[in-house]
Parts: sequence; C-alpha cells; structure tokens
Amino acid sequence: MSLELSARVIERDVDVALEVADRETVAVLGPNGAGKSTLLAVAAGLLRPDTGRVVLDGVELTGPDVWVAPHARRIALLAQDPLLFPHLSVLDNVAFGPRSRGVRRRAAHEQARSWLEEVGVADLAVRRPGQLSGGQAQRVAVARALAADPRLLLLDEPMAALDVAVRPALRQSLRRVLADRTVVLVTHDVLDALLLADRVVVVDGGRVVESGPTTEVLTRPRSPFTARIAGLNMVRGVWRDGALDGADGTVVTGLTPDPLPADGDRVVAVFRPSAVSVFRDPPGGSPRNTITTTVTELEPFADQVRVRAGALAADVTTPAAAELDLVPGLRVVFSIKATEVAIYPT
Amino acid sequence: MSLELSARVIERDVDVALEVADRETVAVLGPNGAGKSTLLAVAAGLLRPDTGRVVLDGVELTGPDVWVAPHARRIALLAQDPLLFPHLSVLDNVAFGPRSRGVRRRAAHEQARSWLEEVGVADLAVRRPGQLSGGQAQRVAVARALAADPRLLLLDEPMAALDVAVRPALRQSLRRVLADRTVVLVTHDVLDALLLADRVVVVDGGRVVESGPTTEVLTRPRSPFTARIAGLNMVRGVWRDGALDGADGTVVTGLTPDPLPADGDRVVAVFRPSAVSVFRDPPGGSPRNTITTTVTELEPFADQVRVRAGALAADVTTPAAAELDLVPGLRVVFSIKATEVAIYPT
Amino acid sequence: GSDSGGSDGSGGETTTLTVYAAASLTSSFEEIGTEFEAAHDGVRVKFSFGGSADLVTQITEGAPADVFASADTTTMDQLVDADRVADDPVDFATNTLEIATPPDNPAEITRFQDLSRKGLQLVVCAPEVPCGAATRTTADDLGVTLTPVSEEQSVTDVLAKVTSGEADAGVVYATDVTAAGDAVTGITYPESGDVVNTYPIAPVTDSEESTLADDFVDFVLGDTGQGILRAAGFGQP
Amino acid sequence: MRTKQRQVGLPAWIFVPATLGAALVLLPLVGLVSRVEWGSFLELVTSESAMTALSLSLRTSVVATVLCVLLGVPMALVLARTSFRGQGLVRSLVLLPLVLPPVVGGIALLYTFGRRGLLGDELDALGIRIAFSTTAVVLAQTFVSLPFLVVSLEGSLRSAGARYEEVAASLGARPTTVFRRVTLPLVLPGLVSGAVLSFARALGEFGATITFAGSLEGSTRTLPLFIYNLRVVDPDAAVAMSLVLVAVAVLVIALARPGRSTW
Amino acid sequence: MRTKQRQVGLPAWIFVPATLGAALVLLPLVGLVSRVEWGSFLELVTSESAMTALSLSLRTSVVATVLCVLLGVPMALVLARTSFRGQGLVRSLVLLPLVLPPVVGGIALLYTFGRRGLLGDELDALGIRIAFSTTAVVLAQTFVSLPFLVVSLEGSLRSAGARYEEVAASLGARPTTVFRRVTLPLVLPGLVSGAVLSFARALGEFGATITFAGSLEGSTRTLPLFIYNLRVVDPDAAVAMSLVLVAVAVLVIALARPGRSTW
Ligand SMILES: Nc1ncnc2c1ncn2[C@@H]1O[C@H](COP(=O)(O)OP(=O)(O)OP(=O)(O)O)[C@@H](O)[C@H]1O
Ligand SMILES: Nc1ncnc2c1ncn2[C@@H]1O[C@H](COP(=O)(O)OP(=O)(O)OP(=O)(O)O)[C@@H](O)[C@H]1O
Ligand SMILES: [Mg+2]
Ligand SMILES: [Mg+2]
Repeated sequence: MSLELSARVIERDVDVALEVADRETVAVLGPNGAGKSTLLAVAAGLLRPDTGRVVLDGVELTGPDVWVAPHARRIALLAQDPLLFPHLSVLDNVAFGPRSRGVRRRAAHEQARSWLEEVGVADLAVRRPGQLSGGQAQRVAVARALAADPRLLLLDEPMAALDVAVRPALRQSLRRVLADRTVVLVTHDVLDALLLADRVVVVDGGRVVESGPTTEVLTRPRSPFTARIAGLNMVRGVWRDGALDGADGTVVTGLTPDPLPADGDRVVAVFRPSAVSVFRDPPGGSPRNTITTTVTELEPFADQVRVRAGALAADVTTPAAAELDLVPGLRVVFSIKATEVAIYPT
Repeated sequence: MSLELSARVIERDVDVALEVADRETVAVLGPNGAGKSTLLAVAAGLLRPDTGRVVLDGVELTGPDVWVAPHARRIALLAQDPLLFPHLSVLDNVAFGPRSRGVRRRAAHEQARSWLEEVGVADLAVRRPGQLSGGQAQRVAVARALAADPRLLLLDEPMAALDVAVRPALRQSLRRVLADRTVVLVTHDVLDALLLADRVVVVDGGRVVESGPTTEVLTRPRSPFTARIAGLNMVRGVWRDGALDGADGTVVTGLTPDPLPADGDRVVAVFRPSAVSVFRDPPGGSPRNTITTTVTELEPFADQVRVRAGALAADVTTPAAAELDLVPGLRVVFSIKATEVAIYPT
Repeated sequence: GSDSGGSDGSGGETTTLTVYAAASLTSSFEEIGTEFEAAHDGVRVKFSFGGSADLVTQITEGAPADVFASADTTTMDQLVDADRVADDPVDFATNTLEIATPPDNPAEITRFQDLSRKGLQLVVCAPEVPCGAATRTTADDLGVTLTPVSEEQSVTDVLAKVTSGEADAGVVYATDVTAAGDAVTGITYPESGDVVNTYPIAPVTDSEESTLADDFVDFVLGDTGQGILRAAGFGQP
Repeated sequence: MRTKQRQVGLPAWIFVPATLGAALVLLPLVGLVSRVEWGSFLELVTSESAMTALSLSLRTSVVATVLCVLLGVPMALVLARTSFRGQGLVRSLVLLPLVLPPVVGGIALLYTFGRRGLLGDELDALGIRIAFSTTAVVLAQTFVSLPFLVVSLEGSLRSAGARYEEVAASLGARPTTVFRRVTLPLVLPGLVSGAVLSFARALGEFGATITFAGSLEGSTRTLPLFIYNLRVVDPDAAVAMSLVLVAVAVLVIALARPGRSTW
Repeated sequence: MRTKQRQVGLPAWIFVPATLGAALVLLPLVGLVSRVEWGSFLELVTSESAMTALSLSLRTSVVATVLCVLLGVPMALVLARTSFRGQGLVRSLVLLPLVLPPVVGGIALLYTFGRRGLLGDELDALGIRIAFSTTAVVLAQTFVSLPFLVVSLEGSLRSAGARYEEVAASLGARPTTVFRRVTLPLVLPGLVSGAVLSFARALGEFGATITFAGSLEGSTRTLPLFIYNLRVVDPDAAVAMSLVLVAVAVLVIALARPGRSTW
C-alpha cells in the first residue's frame, strides 16, 4: 500500500505533502503545532483539506471531487488521546477493529487478547477504560489500533505516557509488527525514528522542511529542529572565503563537501556536543573554531554534564564541569576541532 | 509548606506514604500503573483513601474524621490530561486560578499572559482549547497550574507531549519557578528528576520501593526500575564468598561497601552501560566479570549503539558494533571491569 | 358501529350502539343505557361523553356515532348543517340554572341579585358555552352586573371551584347541584324558570345500526328514560 | 464505596432553591394525597372500566414510546450530526407539537388522517380508517411525545460529541456499526431520559386524544379520558384515579430504568 | 467552512425513519395550515382580546421559565452531583407532574395553595390570595414545566461528568465559582434545551391553569384558554389562533437560542 498525500488546511496554516512507499514506515518529526496531527487527520479522512489529495495504492480517497468515508479507507489512526470507548471493556475495545471487519466475536477476542499481550497489559482485559492509569490506557489504544489490521497505519505519538521500562519492549514489538506494513509514525523521540522508520519527514510551521532516509536526515540535518532532535549542534550561515560566516560574526571551518559551495551560498555547520570543549577563556594553540557564548543550562546525565548555551550544547565530564565551576549565566568559550565539524549547503 | 501523606486505596492496591519538606521538590518515579496519579489525587483531595492522612503544614486535610474540600486546600493539580476548560479561551483558562483567588480580571489576565509567555505559547492566548495541538494544550495546562499559585503544586508528567526543542527551555522555567515552592512532580524522564527534584520517591506496584536524595537514588539504585530509569545496569543476587552470586549462576565482583555485607545478604551490582565491553567469545586476560547473554535490541544514538540484552545494556561505538556484526538474537558476552561495578546491599 | 363475537353470557351476537352525549348527561345516560341493554337482548351501549362542541367536531369528522344527544340546540344545529343527522332532532330534556355555594354558604347568598356583591368570589361559565350564555341572559334580564373572578370552560370547572371552597358562589345547572350532593348547597331563585336550556337528541347518518339508534331515541323519550332524567333534576321539554 | 464518593462539593446555597423547587412539586402531591378517601379507593380503582382504561393507557403509551424511539432517534441523529440548508427551520418545526395546544394538535391530526383530511382519500382507498380507533390514540400520543425525545436526545448527542465516532470509523466500523456500538451506548442515559419523558407525556395525553380518537370505552378511552369523565360525576374519585395513573407511571419508569444510568 | 464539515457519515437507512418522523410531525401542521381562512385571519388575530391573551401568555410563560431555571437548575445539580438516601424516590416524585393529568395537577395546586388548602391559613394570615390571580397562572405553569427542565438538565450534567469541576476546584475555585464558571457554561446546551422545553410546556399549558387559576380576560385567560373558548363558537378561528401561538413560540425560541448551542 503506497500513500501519496498533499494537503492545504488554510485555517491551521498547514500545507504539506508526503509520500509513503509500500511497506515503508515514515516517521514525522516536528515541534508542537507543526501540523503533524493535522496531516494524519487528513490521511484518515477525518479532516477535509481546503485543497489536496490522498491517494492510497493508486486509488484516490480525498480529492477535489472524491471523498471516501473514513471507515471505507481501512486506515487506522491512533490519535494523540487514547480515546478508549468508555462503555466497552478493554478487551472489547481492542476487539472493536476485528469485529468491525466481520471477524466473529470469539476470534476477535482471541486476537484482542494477543495484542494486549503484545503491549503488556493482558491482565487488564476485563477492566473499563475509566479504571486504567494513563500509561495503561495508552498501551491499550496502541493495541486497538494494531488490531484493526489496516492497510495504512497512522500512529500519533504511540509511546507518550509510557514508562521507560516498557518503551524498549514496545518499540521492539512495534518494530516486528510494523515491518511489513505501511505506516506513518508521529513521534518526539529520535529513537523511535531511528529504530522504526525507513524515512523521516520533518515538519515545521505547517511545511515539510526536510525529508529523506532516517540516518541521512538525522546525521546531516538541514534545519535547526532536526539538529536539535538528532542531538547535534548546528550553526547556520553563508559560505564565504572557505568557511561558514554566521550571522553574528562567528566563523566556522570544517570538513567541506565536494564540490565546494559558491561564495554566498547558505550552509550549515554541524557537530556533536561531545566534540565541543568548554573553556573560560579562549584557548590558544592549534587552529580551532571558537564560539563565545553564555551557559543557559546544565543537564547532568550518566557521568557527564550537558552544557547548554542557547541552541548549542557541549558534553563535558562531571569533574571538568566542576573544575570550570560552570553555572548558568557564565560566559564561556565553546571550542571545536575543525575535523569534527561537517559543513554542507542547505 | 510541608506535606505529610499516607494513603491506602484498596480498590487500586495502592498503599503509599510520602513526605515533602517546605520548599522541596520531590520527584515520583515509577512504571505505568504504579500508583503515582493515585497519590496525587489523594493529596489534591479528589480521591478519599480507604485509610490515610494528608497533612499540609501541620493542618490535617484528609483524615479519618477530617475532610477539607479540594478548593480550600490551595493544592493545584496538573493532571495527566490537560483538561482545559473548553468554553474558555486559553488566556481565561490560565487566568482561572488567579481569578478564583480573587485577583481582578485585568491583573489576572496580566499574570496569565506572563505565564503563557513562560511556557512559550503567548501567541495562542485568544484561541479556544479545541484549536490547539496536543503539545500546545499541554503547555497551556502547565501555565494554568503554575498560575494558580498554590501552597502545594502537584504536577503529573508536565513534559509529556512536548517536543524536544521546548523541553529544555520549559525545564529551565520550571526550575526557576519551582525553586521556592513545595512540589510533587510525577515524571518518566530522569532528567526532570535530576534537574528539578531535591528528592526522589520510586513507586512500584502501589508501594514506595525507594526514596532519598535524587543523585543518591539515581546513582545507587536499589530496584530494577530505578536502575532502568537511571540508565544503569543492575544485577541482583546474594553476597557469597566476597562476590555477588546471581540467581542464574552469574558471579559479579566489584567495589564493595564498608562494612562488607554478611554472606547471604541480598545485594545488587550496578554499572554503567558505557563500562560494558561486548565480545562474541569470552575474553581471557585480566580478571573481569563476564555475563553471557543474548542481544535483544540495538539502539543507535549519536555516534554510539546501545546494545540491549534483556535488562542489561552496553554502549559500544558504531564501528565496533559493525565489526562485531551485532544483530538481535546473537549470543554475546558482556564484560565489565570489577572497578566499574558498585556492589551494595539493598 | 358494531362488533361481533362479544363475551355475552348467552353466547349470541352482540350488537353495539354508540351514543355521543353531552357531559352533563353522563350519570343519567349511563343509567338509561343499562336499562336499554336490559330491554334489548344482545345489545351493548357504549357512550362517549364530552363537551357538545367537541362531539360535533368528532361526528363531523366521521366518528362512529349512532346517536347524538346535545346540551343545547346551537351545537345540534351545527350537526344538522353538516348533514350528519339522520332524522330531525327531538328535544328530550331541559335544564335550568341554580346557584351553587360551598355547603356552609359563607357569603350568605340567597338570591341571584346577591351575586353582584362587591368582593364576592363568583365563578360562572364562559359566555361561549351554554351555561354561560344562560347566566348572561339571566343577568341581563334582571339588570344585574356580574363581575366574576373567573369565566370557566365548563360546569365541572365551576363546580370544582365551589367545592374546593375557592369560590363563594357559582352559577351552574340544577342537575349539577343534584349530582354534587353534599359537596355544595344549591340556591334556587324565582327567575330561574325564565331561562331554560333545551337538550335535543337525534340519530346520526351512516349509522350501521339505524333501527337500534331510533329505538334508543325513543327509549330516552319514553317513560323509563324520562323518569331517570327527571330524577336527576332535568325538566320536561 | 468510600473511594468512589464525589469530593467536589456543591455551593451550600444551592440547596435552598433546590428544596424550594422540590417543595413546589411535592407539596401539591401531598395536598392531593391528603384528600383521598382511602375507604372507597380500592373499590373504585379496581372497577372494570378503570382497569380497562388503565390497560388501554399502558398499551398505547408503550407502543407510542416505542414509535417515538424508532422515529425520534434517527431524527435526533440527523439534527445533531448533519448540517443541511434549512436545518434550523426543520428543528423549529419539529418543536411545534410542544407548544400546540393538544386539542389543536388533535384537530391537526384529524385534518390530516381524518376522513376528510389531507390523506383521507389515499387512506380510504387502502381501506384504512385511523381516526377514532386505537391507532388514532397511539398516533396522537406519538405526535405529542416525539418532540420530547428528539429535543432531549439531540442535546445528549451534541454534548457527547463525535470524537468516539471518528475513532470507530477509523477502526473500520461502518456507519451502522458506529451507530449501534458507539453512538447509542454513549447516549444511552440521554435516550432513556428522553424515552421516559415521552412515555410520561403519552401516558398523560388528553386533548389530542379526545379530539382525534374520541373517548370510547375499550378502544380509545385512556386513563386521562376516563378520569376526565369521572370528574363530571365524582370529582373525588377522579383525583383518586389520578394517583393510580401516577403510581403506574412511577412503577413503569422504575422498571424501565437501567441500573446506573440517569433515570 | 469546508474543513469543519463532519466526515463520519450516518447510516443511509437512518434517513428513512427520520423522514417518517418528520412527516408525522409536519404533515398535521400542513393539514392545519391548509384549513386556515387567510381572509379573516389577520382581523381575528389582531382582535383586542386575542392580543390580551397573547401578551398574558407570553408574560406568564417567561416568568414561569425563569422560575423553572432558578429552581430547576439547583434541583438537577443536587440530583446529578450528590447522592443521598432516598434520592431515587425524590427523583421519581419530581417526575410526577409529567404524568399527572394537568387538570388533576390544578386540583392538587388548589388543595395546597387554595383558600382551604394545606397552606391556606398561612397564606391567608399573610394576606396572600393566589387563586384566580396571575400568580396562580405562573404557579400552574411552573408546576407542570419544572420537571422538563430538571430531567433534561440532569441528563446533560451526568453526560458532562465532573472532571472539569475537579480541575477547577484544584485550581482553588470555590463551589459557587465552579458552578458559575465551569458547570453552567459546560451544560449550557442542555440548559437551553431544557428551558425551551419548559417554555413550550408553559406556553401550551391549559388544564392546570383553568382548574387552579380560572379564566378571566386580562388576568388569567392565557392564549390556550382563549383558544379553547373560541373553539366552541368558531372552530376555524381557534385553529388560526393556534397558529399564532405556534409562530410566537418559534419566534421566542429562535430569539432565545444562543449562537452555536443546540437549540
Ligand atoms: N481544530 C483546530 N482549529 C484551528 N486550528 C487548529 C486546530 N487544531 C490544531 N490547530 C492548529 O493547527 C496547527 C497544527 O496543529 P497539529 O495538531 O497538527 O500540530 P502537531 O504537529 O500535531 O503538534 P503536537 O506535537 O503539539 O501534537 C497548530 O498551530 C494548532 O494550533
Ligand atoms: N478509577 C480507577 N478504578 C480502579 N482502578 C484504577 C482506577 N484508576 C487507576 N486504577 C488502577 O490503579 C493503579 C494505579 O493507577 P495510577 O493511575 O495511580 O497509575 P500511575 O502510576 O499514574 O500510572 P501511569 O504512569 O500509567 O500514569 C493502576 O493499576 C490502575 O489500573
Ligand atoms: Mg499532534
Ligand atoms: Mg498516571
């Protein structure tokens, strides 16, 4: 099942296009309010765009003069809210999809039970949704969407509200389940994209700003948001005299692409936080990139500290951080070896 | 404002106790269905426990014969659902708390506007909740709870549904705002606990399984869930002959506490994933701990790959992973230097 | 209309005669009906009582009536005009007005002229209905100006106000006072005979039991029927 | 269960008007009951014609309620879940039997289904005579009761919103399935209270019935009509009989009310 | 707006019973309208006594509706949001005016507020006489209309649930504030449709009014009573007058209906 979608929803300032190949999983990333849920609603047929088309496997579902009702699309949507039917038991909620497809009660219950097993809440089968915790409800909703066995599966943040202990397991389940399905997956977690998606589409401000194979997009981001979600630092500027010239006068040198960009081309410089060294004063010595900035935040994790300075981040060891006496508000110098910086046009 | 809470809710199999000192922030961690939200509901006075007491600053709010109505407690709860009042604008939603306190309309709107600014959605002030995206609604809900200026603030997963770009900024805001308040914060993100909380309480199966200062609990976890959330490996066993004796015959040596545990005491061995080396065959040479196991999952992140094997994890560089040709299902040996392992009684 | 196979004790055919009659005839006609059934084997009489105007509307619209007995000539004339009467109507009873007060007669009414007293809680029928029209005629004849607190739709409503003690006096038919028994005190006045209300009866067209309908009309006009009506307080036409 | 108790209180002052309102409704009932002569009550109530009227009332009201549900649920759905030109007008028109004096409603029915009515010739050709039959009673009751079901159910449908229906459709449920398994169960409290209102209205219906169906024992004389007749002869008996009507209504409603729903 | 359209369809068959139901309600209205003699219509309708009755009807119905809201909202709240022993019984009893034949309702009111009624002496002592006054009309209308508001509003309150009220309380809102700023706005559609039902019922009220308040032009003869009187003399005029009643009801309801709510 391949999906071809384009949609303009004027009221929400959303204008996106998306293609998903047969059996492909595409992750949609983007900040809050970017238009991710809107895109899924259009695909599912719950929202009629002002202009646009939805074509599944060559058959037009939404078009200027075409309209296929949601139930006839066989497109299942796991919305951001669990929205479990409050009057049905957990088991009946999950069995709802199969039963709507015409599966007999017994068989549908069987299927539902195995899906509940898959998401790890088989023991809650007889409960009413009102008696579930937030994370439990979320898992049941995931099971319900999967059980519907749709031609196209739309998942809107399936892992939100889940605890850290079940996330890897569920991700593992999803990986197996989604492998031979056509899926659009909205997520805020780069791990989901990395492990589950073949391709990534980044939406921002209602427009697609980036798309491509997952690792390519995430290792060579072209937009600040993508860099952020990929955990990379990004400096934007124009190419001048063999280096990136940032807006505020920062000059960044690095590994450059072949062919070289022309002077005045827009380029980005990307580097890992762990490649950044932090100093209180500009260091001398070997030619390095230095950026003077102000510490905004310190995030300890494992045995390191992530030093955030605006949009940039540096990872230093805990003792080093202590020695530098880092506190938010301190002026510091970030220094990056040119060999750790990738510069490419956007 | 200091909080003292104990509650038994038989129907949900929850029996917890909690103390929060004045101006302290306590993070409550725990798997889905552990009883975290239940605990908050009891504190807020929305749920009457079968037995238990809620005492705020020496005044009993819930007790065998005492019952203070929710509105009179000045305890604000940010629930897991945003539950924005659908008939009020975003601004009026946030101004609801101040106005209920008797603040004049104008001043309340002023306050509301500054809280919206704080969570980065000031431009949405005139919208109705129905016109917000999931993450936007979540942020407004956070602003609304903060604006209520309560004596005790209860936050149930305030960061869920937020995109990666705003999380650090909001965390920074919260840090400033929560500093001189008494707060109970439920979260699934260890960073929230690390950055915002003075103390951590871990709940599992309706019982408190661990509690203490944040860094202590997270660096020396005593329960598997805590180890998991702290991103640490944990092996449980009993102390025998100067080493940990696991259930399956694994023997782990490491740095031991002073005084030494007695033979037969329950102990845990804890070590970081980055301290684990992965081999296809057991390595010879210097005395190391080795655990033979099966790869269940590979999670690439940044320039490394996290190799999961059941509950254990190892971080290896991407080239190393490629060289080892790691795939789920492969039998491998995890090897950890004894000096990287901390063993202590539970 | 007729229906067959009724549960009559004899097991024979049951013929049903349907009589539409003014509400004020309820008690008397039910009695007459019983007597009529006794006199005619296998006949069952069904009644539909109501305001004369309502009944006329229903019969005009095709209600299955065999006989119609009205409380005044005006309504009967409407039915005649509608061509729904099989035979010329015959007057079978008259009624006169009487003053009804609560049993203890708190306002101490003794004559019709007392009804114009200031502050008296007087209820009468609306001039649109027969008893109201009669009341108005009487008042006009006597030169009395009535200021009722309510002009009711039916005699029953007037009586209800009096029996509940809400009203000090009401003007109703003599038969109604008789029927109400101890609940009210009836006060006759000399001029009551001047204004008389006449009750006509007639068989209805298209009746499937036209012979029986004629029989019933005759029965009402006969001794048994007139006897029962007299006992209820009706006058002779 | 203690933990299930509601913990957000009502304003204290609210109990003052609530009690006043309850008093306004209950005091007259007390007044009524206080005047009943219990001695003759039983005899009267079990008289044959009373029982006939009661059973006719119950049968017709139940049928009318069923008709209201069958016709009213679709009407409420169409009003709540679609939008078409002139919908506002249709909605207002459907309200009309609410304000039409029942007697005039009966006239309107006569003008439509009567021998000389709009459909008179068509019905005559089919050999159907509706007016002054038990069918007419049911029709009159349905006519006056239908708006109650429609209005209250449309309110419930709108409050419930369409989000669950969207979820169901995206799970592949056809509209009929959505209707049966999601929409109906979700608005069941509203449907039950709408049906109760309709049943009550049908049971008490008087004006339209007497006009359109007449008042013949056994076929069209329902309990309210019986009571009306009785009142002419014996007002006290009529009051006693009304209490029977009330008791029956309460009983039926109590039996019809499913476990935990509104009514 | 195109994007706002509802996309989950209704089952096609549902339009069949919906149309049937609409026809059942609308056909009689057509039948009624078809019999009106438009020539004399205007003259009749604008006659002084007609206008007097109409204005009385409107004034009393509005007051009764306001009373229903003031008393009924608290009653519905107490029924929906508290639980006490005997609540089921109270709820059933509050339903009673729905089934009580209106005339009997009027008698009950007489037995309570009348000169010799339950409260007769107390009222007399206060120098208050209710019967035969406009107050009696309002009281009768309120008595019969109140249950409509209570029943439909309690349904809405239960559907809406108490979650938002809990949130409001936890934000420090006192019960009165919760009631005013959260509960009421959330159930506004239910309240409006309940009020519309009550208004309609009050406007059409006949039996209880005639029994309890009597019928005197200017003070107690409301439009339905006027129509009833008219009917005896001139049935066609009565029908025409009913249409005025209907038109007025539709107009008032249309004006009262806030922008986007149910009714
Ligand atoms: N019903 C609506 N009416 C008008 N605007 C809306 C509506 N729903 C969402 N929007 C707006 O449309 C934009 C896109 O919203 P959408 O829900 O698609 O965002 P999203 O990418 O899913 O965000 P999130 O990560 O927060 O869920 C947002 O700016 C939002 O405010
Ligand atoms: N209304 C209810 N009735 C009965 N049981 C309930 C109810 N709500 C929750 N539970 C159960 O009580 C337990 C604790 O639920 P709670 O909501 O406190 O979990 P939680 O720690 O907040 O989980 P999560 O991280 O998923 O939000 C769970 O097992 C849940 O299934
Ligand atoms: Mg979204
Ligand atoms: Mg929770």
